[in-house]
Amino acid sequence: MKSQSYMKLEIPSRSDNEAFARVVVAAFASRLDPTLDEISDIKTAVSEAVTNAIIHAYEDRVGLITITAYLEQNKLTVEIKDEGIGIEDLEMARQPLYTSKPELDRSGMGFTIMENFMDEVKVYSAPGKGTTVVLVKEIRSKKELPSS
Amino acid sequence: MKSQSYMKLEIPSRSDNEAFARVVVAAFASRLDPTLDEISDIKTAVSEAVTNAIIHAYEDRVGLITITAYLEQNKLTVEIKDEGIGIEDLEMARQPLYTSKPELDRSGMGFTIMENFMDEVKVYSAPGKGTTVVLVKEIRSKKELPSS
Amino acid sequence: MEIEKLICDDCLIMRLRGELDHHQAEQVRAAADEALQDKGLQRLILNLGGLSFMDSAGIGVILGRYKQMQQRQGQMAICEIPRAVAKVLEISGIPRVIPFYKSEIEALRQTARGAAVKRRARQR
Amino acid sequence: MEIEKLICDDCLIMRLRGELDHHQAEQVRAAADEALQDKGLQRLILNLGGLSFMDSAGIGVILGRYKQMQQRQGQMAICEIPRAVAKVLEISGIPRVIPFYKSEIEALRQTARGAAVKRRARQR
Ligand SMILES: Nc1ncnc2c1ncn2[C@@H]1O[C@H](COP(=O)(O)OP(=O)(O)O)[C@@H](O)[C@H]1O
Ligand SMILES: Nc1ncnc2c1ncn2[C@@H]1O[C@H](COP(=O)(O)OP(=O)(O)O)[C@@H](O)[C@H]1O
Repeated sequence: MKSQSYMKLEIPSRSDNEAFARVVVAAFASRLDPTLDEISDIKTAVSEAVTNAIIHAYEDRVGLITITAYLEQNKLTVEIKDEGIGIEDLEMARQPLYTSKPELDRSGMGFTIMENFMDEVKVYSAPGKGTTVVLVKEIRSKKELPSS
Repeated sequence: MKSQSYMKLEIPSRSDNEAFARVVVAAFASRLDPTLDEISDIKTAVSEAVTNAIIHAYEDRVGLITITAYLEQNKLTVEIKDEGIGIEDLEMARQPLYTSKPELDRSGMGFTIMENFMDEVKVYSAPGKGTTVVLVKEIRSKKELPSS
Repeated sequence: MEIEKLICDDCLIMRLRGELDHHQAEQVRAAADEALQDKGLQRLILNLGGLSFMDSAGIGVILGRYKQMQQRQGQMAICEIPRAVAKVLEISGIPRVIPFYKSEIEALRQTARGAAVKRRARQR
Repeated sequence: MEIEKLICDDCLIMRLRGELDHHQAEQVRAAADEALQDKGLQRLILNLGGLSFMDSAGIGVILGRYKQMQQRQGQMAICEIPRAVAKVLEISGIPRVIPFYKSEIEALRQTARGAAVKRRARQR
């Protein structure tokens, strides 16, 4: 076990799991006593990565998505892993507005939102093998906020 | 994948995971649109099984608890698995008021509550290897309730 | 879990708020132990009105406190039972040993009467 | 996701309630497509006041509807933006192409004015 505060969740890549995945990660993160804005940021970033696994990684089939989260002091790390098609050109994929599926009303803003809402975003991908997105955020626990 | 609506959660056997585990299962079950009473029953039964893994299966060490849940039509199945000390005498363990830890203010009512709150409770255990508790409940979806 | 303690004459009132599971049970036990160091306390009322969840760990805590009060020949009562908690209490058999009341006031009044009866019994 | 549709003169108002993600986006798109079959509708106002969550799927839906309205040389506006949604909208760049208003009434009034300007421009 990586850490004492740790969880691993496996779900099929169905779109009705988008809401479930973000609720689980938010419930897990809640033990750091985050603010509502921090919870909202985390939910949004997780939703982006999980949605990408559903629509890009597995396209028309249903595959497995593995979400691992752990806490170290006040730092939350969330890993979203798929075993789907992978990403050929990571640099292009991460560019704002780039999308390989404009026909689906995708905006190409997923990675940009992850980067804006989390402190760190790492993407590991191997074409044909799958993609892992690692999201990191420091939680400024409410208890630690200045009481001003 | 056993079923389209499926999830697997792994957590360490720490007592602050009791609340997390029941929230996750409740969130998963919510797609069947259960009543508040049904959600409360499910949370309570899951809490009993997870607590048992924490205090009985692993006693003073921290081990892994695996929770699997799936839906088939309106039937929810939740499996809570540990790799702890196991149960020698299952019949005795399931008796109301029996507890091996009376010194901890345990009431011996865990299995009795699981049986009362769920439609079916199966327990598989091998001493030294671990225990799996299977909880089954049919959800009378609110949509299906008579409007009387 | 939030625990509010009030003392009224010889009665300790504990108001519990939140989810009472095994993880939180220790806190309730510790809070009761601390307050009950005052041996003059002869009555314990648990107000469960703020609980949104309780499992068998709650039964254990309640029965543990009941034994403590019995040892000092005191009394115990429970009040303001929320719907989410009622079913667990019922299955536990607790209603057969500890009286339930709707309100704190009623629990206070009824246990005071019980205390008077006990005192008179002892004086005879 | 709940979608309420209102039509007021040549304006379609859609009030969205719930969480707007990829799973729910399809519903919004379908509801808009259905209503916009009426080619007389020249204005679309999205009221986001009921949203508790929105991710980039919401951006996709909004920009998709914006293109639809542009094709018919109509107008689009957004109103009642909740805090949880504001940050996503800001990053998206949408504020640079679609006007935001505090209330539905204001959005109606301002787009009506815009429509009048467009009509006059066409008449010249
Ligand atoms: N898990 C993934 N597997 C395969 N391709 C991905 C994955 N995540 C992202 N991509 C690729 O990166 C592109 C950009 O992603 P993103 O910024 O989230 O925008 P969008 O999802 O709107 O297309 C996607 O269009 C897709 O081609
Ligand atoms: N996962 C488990 N691993 C090992 N022993 C268990 C497990 N679950 C239950 N038991 C045994 O069964 C007994 C009865 O369990 P239960 O009815 O839940 O009551 P309690 O938890 O209050 O003791 C426990 O005291 C313990 O000895």
